[in-house]
Amino acid sequence: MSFLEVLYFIIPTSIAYAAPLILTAIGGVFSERSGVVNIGLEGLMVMGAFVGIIFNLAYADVFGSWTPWIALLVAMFVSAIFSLMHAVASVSFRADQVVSGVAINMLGIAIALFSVKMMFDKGQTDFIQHKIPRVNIPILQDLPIIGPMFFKSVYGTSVLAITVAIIAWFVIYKTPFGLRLRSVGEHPMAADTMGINVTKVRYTAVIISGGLAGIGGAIYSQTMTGDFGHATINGQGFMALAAMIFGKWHPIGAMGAALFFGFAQTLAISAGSIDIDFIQKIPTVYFHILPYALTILALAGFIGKANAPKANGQPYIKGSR
Amino acid sequence: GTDKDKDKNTSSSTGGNESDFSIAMVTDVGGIDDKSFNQSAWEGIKKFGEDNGLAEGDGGYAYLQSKDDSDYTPNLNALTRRDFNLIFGVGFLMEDAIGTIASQQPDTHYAIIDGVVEQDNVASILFKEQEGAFLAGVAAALMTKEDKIGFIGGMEIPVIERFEAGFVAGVAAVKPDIKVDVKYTGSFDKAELGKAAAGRMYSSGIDIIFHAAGGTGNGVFAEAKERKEADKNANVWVIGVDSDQYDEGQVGDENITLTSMLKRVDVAVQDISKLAQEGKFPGGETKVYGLHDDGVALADSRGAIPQDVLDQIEEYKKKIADGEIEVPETTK
Amino acid sequence: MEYVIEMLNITKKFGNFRANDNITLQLEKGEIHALLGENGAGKSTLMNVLFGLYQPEEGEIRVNGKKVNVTNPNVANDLGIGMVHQHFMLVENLTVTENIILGNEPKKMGVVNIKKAAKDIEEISKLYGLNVDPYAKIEDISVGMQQRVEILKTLYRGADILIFDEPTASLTPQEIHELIAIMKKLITEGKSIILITHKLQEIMDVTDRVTVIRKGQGIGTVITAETNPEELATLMVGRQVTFKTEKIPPNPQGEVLKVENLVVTDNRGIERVKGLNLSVRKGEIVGLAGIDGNGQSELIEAITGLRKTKSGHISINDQNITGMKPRKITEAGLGHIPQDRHKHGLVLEFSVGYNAALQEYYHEPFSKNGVMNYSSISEYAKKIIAEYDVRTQGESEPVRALSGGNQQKLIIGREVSRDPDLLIAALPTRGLDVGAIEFIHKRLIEQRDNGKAVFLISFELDEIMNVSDRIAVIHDGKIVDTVIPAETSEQELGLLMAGHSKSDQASNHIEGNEIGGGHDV
Amino acid sequence: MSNRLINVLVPVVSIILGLLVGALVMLFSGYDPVQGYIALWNGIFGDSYAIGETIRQISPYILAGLAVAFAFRTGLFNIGVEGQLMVGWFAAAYVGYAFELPMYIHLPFALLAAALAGAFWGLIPGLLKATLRVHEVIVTIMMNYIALHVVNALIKTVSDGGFKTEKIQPTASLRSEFLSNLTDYSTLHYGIFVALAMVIVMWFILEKTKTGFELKSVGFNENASQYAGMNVNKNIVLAMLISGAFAGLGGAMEALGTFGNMSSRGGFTGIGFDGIAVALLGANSPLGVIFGASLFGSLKYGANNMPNAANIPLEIVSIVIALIIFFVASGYIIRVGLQRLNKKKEAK
Ligand SMILES: Nc1ncnc2c1ncn2[C@@H]1O[C@H](COP(=O)(O)OP(=O)(O)OP(=O)(O)O)[C@@H](O)[C@H]1O
Ligand SMILES: Nc1ncnc2c1ncn2[C@@H]1O[C@H](COP(=O)(O)OP(=O)(O)OP(=O)(O)O)[C@@H](O)[C@H]1O
Ligand SMILES: [Mg+2]
Ligand SMILES: [Mg+2]
Repeated sequence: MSFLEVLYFIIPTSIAYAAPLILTAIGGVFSERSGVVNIGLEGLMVMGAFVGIIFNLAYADVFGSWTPWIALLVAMFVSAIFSLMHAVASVSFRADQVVSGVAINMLGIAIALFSVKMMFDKGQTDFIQHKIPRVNIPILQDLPIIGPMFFKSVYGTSVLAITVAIIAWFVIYKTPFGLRLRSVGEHPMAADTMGINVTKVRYTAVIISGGLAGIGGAIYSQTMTGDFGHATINGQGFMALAAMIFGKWHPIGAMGAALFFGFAQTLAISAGSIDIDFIQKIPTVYFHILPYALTILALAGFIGKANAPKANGQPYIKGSR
Repeated sequence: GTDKDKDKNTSSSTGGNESDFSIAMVTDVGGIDDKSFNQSAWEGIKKFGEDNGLAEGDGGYAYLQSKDDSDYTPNLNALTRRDFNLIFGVGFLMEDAIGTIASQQPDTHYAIIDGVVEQDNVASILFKEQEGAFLAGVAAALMTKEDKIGFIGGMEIPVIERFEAGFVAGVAAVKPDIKVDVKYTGSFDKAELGKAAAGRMYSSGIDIIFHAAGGTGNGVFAEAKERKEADKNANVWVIGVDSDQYDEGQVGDENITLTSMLKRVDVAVQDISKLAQEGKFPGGETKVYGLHDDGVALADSRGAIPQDVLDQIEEYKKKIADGEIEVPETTK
Repeated sequence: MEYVIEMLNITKKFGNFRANDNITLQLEKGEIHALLGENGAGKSTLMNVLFGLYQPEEGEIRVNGKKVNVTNPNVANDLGIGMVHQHFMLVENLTVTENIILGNEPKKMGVVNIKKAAKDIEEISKLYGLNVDPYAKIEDISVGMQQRVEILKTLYRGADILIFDEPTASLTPQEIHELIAIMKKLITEGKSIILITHKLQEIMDVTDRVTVIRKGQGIGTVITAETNPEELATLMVGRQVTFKTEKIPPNPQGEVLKVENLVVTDNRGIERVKGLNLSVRKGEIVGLAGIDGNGQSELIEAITGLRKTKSGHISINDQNITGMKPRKITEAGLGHIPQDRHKHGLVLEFSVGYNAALQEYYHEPFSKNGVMNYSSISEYAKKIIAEYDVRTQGESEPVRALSGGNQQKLIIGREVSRDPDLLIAALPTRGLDVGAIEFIHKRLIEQRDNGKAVFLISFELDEIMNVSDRIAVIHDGKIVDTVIPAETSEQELGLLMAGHSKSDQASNHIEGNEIGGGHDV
Repeated sequence: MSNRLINVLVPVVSIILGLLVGALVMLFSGYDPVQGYIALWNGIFGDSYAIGETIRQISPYILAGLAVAFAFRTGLFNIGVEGQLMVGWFAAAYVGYAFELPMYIHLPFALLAAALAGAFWGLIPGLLKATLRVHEVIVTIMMNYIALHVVNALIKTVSDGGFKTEKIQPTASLRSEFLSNLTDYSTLHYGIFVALAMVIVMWFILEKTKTGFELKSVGFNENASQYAGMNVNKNIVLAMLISGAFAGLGGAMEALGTFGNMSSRGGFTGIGFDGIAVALLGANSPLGVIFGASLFGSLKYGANNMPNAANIPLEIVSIVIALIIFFVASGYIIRVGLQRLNKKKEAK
């Protein structure tokens, strides 16, 4: 492939890869900005991926080509409800937020697989007929260079992910809720003395993270696999967690980090097969680890350490200092 | 499923079997519905059970699923204690576990699929994946319009490399100047990587991809189907693996599955079970199933491959079966 | 006489410990009412009860004669009660405006209307003469500024009863000066104020009445005009307290600390110490007077090895310690009472004992070939607790549970017991009651009498004047002059601190006013 | 009610609650909870074999838990135990077969190799944190994937093209005829003693040594520790080293005990991730880790008997396990409840 062709392949693929991570990572941003650590993202994604497929299969003939989109909404809804468990445990029960997260992860996959067994009497669902399509954006797609890079055969969900990132930025930094969210995650007692209901804010944040992770999972299953099984979601939740930290708990940053992962992965996939002799000679393992090594290098290159929200992980207990 | 587990219980408790020969299997982490060799093995077991009027449960036929490699030994042990006459371990990862148990329990018969354990009460079952893959390669080479063909593998382990070797050889046999684009994704469960790899291959003009990558292969199908959806006469094909992956290929009323390379674990399982039942259990032997004994084969292409091509494939099949062509096991 | 606030027979328990034991406090409309008591006497607790952070076990609260039930800060806000907390309740990484409007933000179409908020805040701050930059981040502004933000928070919510919990503890004289002006202004605007402070002079200057509590119990309320600092001190401590700590004249020997042309930059790379020269001798206390932010922190951090020096030399006992690791410097004979006790002085989660050994744990008898000897540590801790009268359940109690006053005594005990040749004491009495202050001053002088060198950094001019034998005045990263307490006045110091050399003393009248607000620029 | 009593009561009550909810799940999905739990019980304690296997399963959990806990005590979140464990596994397996030495040298050597490998894998994030303040969570996550692929590649190389390493020499094995016979052919091995020894080691380091004092101090308050002349960066690196070493030994359990070699892995072992829960359930204390590991290990292993003996699908079993973990995690609310009761009593 020519260099441009490589770009025309790498860029859209990276974005497609990143979309689910972006949404999930931003979910994490909401949760942790409110002071609730959320390593349950993986489990929430699983739930979303599962619900997305199930709904898609069940209602394909009702909603036709709209099915995958409505499936995203349903997945969002269900995962949001599922995330309530994490909220109750870590906000109301003052459970250790990390353990609660681990439990969410175990529970998510277990419930999903069990339901699959019950419904299909086998280990994975059937294949959906209405996957999330790729579209060519009129006019823009004809632009030289950036046309094929960004506007030819793109997923609507990639656009959605980027839009959500921008909205999230707006909500967190421009609206009263965002202001309260940030204050609760930094100094809940101060927020409390200002008459803010810390518990309510944290619940909301966790539920939002559940919803976004749900969409993320549903996007993944409806673009990448087309069915749901035990291995559909494995590790994406943790990559999203990494993206969130990499992005310094900032929605746009998280998006950037996710895109970077996508880029690194795609690069590794393509690099291996460039028909240059010495590249062909490189053992494949180096290409397998390339994305992760790149990420570490990128981090090392970043000056200034990422500061987690001060109250992250600590349950708020009135009257204690 | 209240009723479902009722009949399970009844069947498991009361044997009521005509024959007093019972068989069971331990899956690897895949489970009996992994659309791959675990499933195929279980189908073989069920078939054998039904043919011999066995019921599922003790004294009939049964399986145990493993969550993790460390469950193999306990699971094999549990089935041994439930007095099954013949116990299959599915997957090369179970070699060691079978070895251990077999030496502890000399009176029970075991069989290992995809692996070799040299002990008198263990039968080892291997497959000549390369032979089936060779045919897949022939099919690809004859069907490609672009003279560009791809192979997407999971992890770089001997089994998968046999697929690659056979496939590449098959292609070369027909069109020596085609260089198969080979990509290992390093995992069996990363659909996004399979999809990206396939995307790259199709973009570079490749029109047929053979995958031996389990769940990662889902991504290959996803990519092909998307391209087909985007434009009906896109010329993209996938060759499935292990079981018939025709369903995966369905796009509206089109289908992008060219064919699938079947690995008939079920055949082998029934074969060994029969022998054991007749008291001819091949303990200590290693049985290798190939084209010759239908251990591997190509699935029905449902018309995707025209008759004349099928005929040529058939010729190669004969040559291999008769040993005229010796298919290599490794690319080196 | 009408009371805006009446707290009647309030009792607040923590576990079985009575932090407030049947205390009564009545606040008249338009008065400034002082609440006085030792560290840990129960002042903050009482105020937190009024503000709805704690629920009292007994007693009732009346606002304008009406019985109220202050279940949480919201209720307090609605009742027009605002509180400036002892430990600021500010979100560090938010802006001034964001902190102030938090909780009732002005909106425009669902979006926070920062512009409007900032305008309102500027108006209020004009009205009361609290000038702040509404767009500055909290973490970037001085403590004095932060305090104003706290005040603005209450005013923005239209509070007319204000509680100040130790507002002056962490302020420089100029800032205090302004705060007092502000409080007076508030009163003329019809507000009523409860003021907690350990500085009796302030009480005499601004308050109308004083309520004294001791060990959680109400001692009584006196009219300021009819009392005097000595009486107040006696009331709260329960014994006579001497203010002017008497001391024998110093006889300084050879130099211990020697700083030559020192240049130090802050984290942003800006020079804060600009070629500074300084020396502290055996048997003398040198006080460093200066306005906050003139390089004091950087100077100390450089001496203690916590910050790299850009150029220049530092030596202790003629041993060059420039660029050495903190521990090496400590071993060279340095003791350090850090400015921020919670951040730098203590590991709050550790027990009193562990903290007592925090500087010494690594050598015998506290540890031997890598193995700790905790019994000897608790022995040592017991000794310090006794000697320095640290009020605690015991050496195994977490330091977090000590009052700041006692936390401070612990640090001083730890550092002084090491008997260092040079003791650096940064704001050692911040937030402490007169009893504790007296105690600590005695200790510092003791050190000096034992022929040690003491370097005292403080914003309290009277402390500097009282305790030091020589006063070095720092301005803009340089020592502008060194004076003898007996031969100078707070006036003169003030001028020097503001950057005027002796020469232009003449025009001190105009300068006089300038000192007031001069320091924020 | 004494505090000690409460401390005991909390986990017990939590586990009971978890089991109850689990029972409901089984009921609603049409399975018999009584049967199920009997199967679970027998799966864990049923006979000597079960007990043997359960203990065998617990050993790596203890070490994984210690690894996570140790890092936490120094204020570091080591999600990389998974990767450190895998490199340890490989190192032990390699040394186990590649050398011919007398047992008293070979076995310790193999264990050491595992510890060192794990330590090295922990060192990298440690250094990055100390020198460049790179967040350890990301680096350790990435290191997990790198470990997975690197180990697989190494296995391929040392087994020239194969998929698993040779079996270790008996001189490097933790397996024991004695234990195996004692538990009627279970794979129980001496690893459990290694694990318990490490529990003591961790306790000793944290509670008795100067290093432990520094590590804890840095974990609580970096600034104050620095003021007190401690070398914060050194301690961060050290903490990750030790944490990694524990994880590496966890891998040795698999290499020298359970499996006797290492095969290419399609994915993670999961032990490392479970180690996070193990550590936190045990409040990051050495003894607590034993509790957490026992809970995890027994449930994980015993659960296998539920499909075997009661036809209950594994998926439900995992649901039940997850619920138990969940309730144990939420134990705080129970504690609060019990203590409230307490206070009331005292008040009267
Ligand atoms: N949250 C709490 N939990 C337990 N004990 C507390 C708590 N808050 C205060 N106390 C106890 O109540 C006593 C009074 O505390 P309070 O804050 O009222 O002291 P204070 O008068 O404000 O001291 P200072 O002058 O140092 O601020 C303290 O000695 C402390 O032991
Ligand atoms: N969680 C707690 N448990 C026990 N006592 C506490 C707790 N939080 C605060 N206290 C006590 O409450 C009292 C008031 O706390 P505070 O920090 O106001 O003391 P302080 O002397 O005013 O501190 P500072 O000198 O830093 O202002 C102190 O005695 C402190 O020990
Ligand atoms: Mg106070
Ligand atoms: Mg105080």
